[in-house]
Amino acid sequence: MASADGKVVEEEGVEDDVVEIKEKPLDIMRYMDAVRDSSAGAIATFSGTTRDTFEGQEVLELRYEAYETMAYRELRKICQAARERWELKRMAVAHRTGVVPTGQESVFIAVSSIHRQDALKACQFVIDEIKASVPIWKKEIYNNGESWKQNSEFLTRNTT
Amino acid sequence: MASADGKVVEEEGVEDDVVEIKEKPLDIMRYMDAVRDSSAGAIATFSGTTRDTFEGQEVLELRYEAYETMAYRELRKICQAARERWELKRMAVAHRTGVVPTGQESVFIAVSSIHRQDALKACQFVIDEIKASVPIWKKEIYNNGESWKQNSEFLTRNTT
Amino acid sequence: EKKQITVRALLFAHARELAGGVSEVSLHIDDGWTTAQCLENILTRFPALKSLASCLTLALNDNYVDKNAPPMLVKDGDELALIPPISGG
Amino acid sequence: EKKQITVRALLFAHARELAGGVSEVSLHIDDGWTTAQCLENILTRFPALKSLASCLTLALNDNYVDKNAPPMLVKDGDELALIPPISGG
Repeated sequence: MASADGKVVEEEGVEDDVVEIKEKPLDIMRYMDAVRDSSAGAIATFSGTTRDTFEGQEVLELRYEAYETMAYRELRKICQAARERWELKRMAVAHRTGVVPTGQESVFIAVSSIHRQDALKACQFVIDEIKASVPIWKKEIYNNGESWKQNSEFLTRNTT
Repeated sequence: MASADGKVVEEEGVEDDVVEIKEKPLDIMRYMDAVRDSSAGAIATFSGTTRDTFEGQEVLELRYEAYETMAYRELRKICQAARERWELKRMAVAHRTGVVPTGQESVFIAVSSIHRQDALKACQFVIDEIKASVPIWKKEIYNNGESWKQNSEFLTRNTT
Repeated sequence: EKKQITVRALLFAHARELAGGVSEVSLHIDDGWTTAQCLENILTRFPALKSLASCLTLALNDNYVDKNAPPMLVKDGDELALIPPISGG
Repeated sequence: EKKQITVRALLFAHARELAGGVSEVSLHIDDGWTTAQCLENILTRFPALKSLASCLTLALNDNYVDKNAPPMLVKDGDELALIPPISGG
């Protein structure tokens, strides 16, 4: 559903997982509070943040784009797969698109669980899977050119 | 050093690690921003949150106390040990004392690194080590009594 | 004579740029085509895309097409996406 | 005759409660005592602490005392802490 605050697409997946792809800065505390649960003992999070250099070259700007319908579908599949592997309370996964200034979150994952091992392992699993399967692309802009990046996790999975 | 906003003890450890033990709610975004670094690609965090039940019994209140000088020393040792094992950018570790309402953070860890595996593994290591070695105690208050808790991680390490 | 169907092809990221900024193409084709034949058709229309061809993965209606599975037929109204190597996260 | 020294003993959490709320004790003792002897002295003064004795770890000047290491002597001005099983995190 569209939210009131602009160009945001927000959908609720199975088990009330929060899954979002949006062009605005990711509101970390909103996701942390979304997974906060007084029956949970742990919240693990992962932020992917944009770096200002690549192999010594200054990165001026980063741009992300998503195949939104499929990306939502893949993100929800990943959340469901994590729930099948670990005992989790709540999950939130968000990916930003458009121009992302360096040092800011491009992706944010938050997972709560009763026991900490579940949240920690699920958080790692979710970012690994996002890198391997969610159709989102990053372009780095340098002084002297630009480059579409490639995740090794995707290439490994898609090499015959 | 004492900060201006009340009963807060704040110290800077080696390599500018933020290490805090305080009686106030933990300001998550302050710690996340403290480890944010435009040369880092990842921030992993762990929140230990207080649970409202223990073995089916409602927990009315939780109280934490710390042996502060030693707890600071142990926390800084843990950060240093993590830095020796993984390539980390910045670290922040905070533990709350006094009464902590259920569902809130009693401990918060944030770690940034260039590559995500380092931050994720270090975050897990730090919480495991805190449970095993930092002299902080939790008491749970129930309707019909109260109980000082014991971390299995500490008991395992200190059993001859 | 064969029934004609229409398939919507989506081009993202590097693929879209190589196709001169074209993000969507309508393929009016014979019924019975495979996803691989659709890709060949697109590559013919946008030769610049050929440099990326070996790295492209296809997705049909929001699902990856397994390169090792038997050829998959497209149906009228399908959405076929050209997925260059992803780089999200 | 032996030189007299003073050691500050700190009681935390469950230990403090069992000692009737006493969080700090000054031990005026002979030079040459070990950390274990200091603990024995405290247990004699606060018999209710004996129920916790087998679970107590000691810390001398902010460092854990290794139970498997040789006996450790205390010095004048040392700070000795009784550490019940911890439960932070």
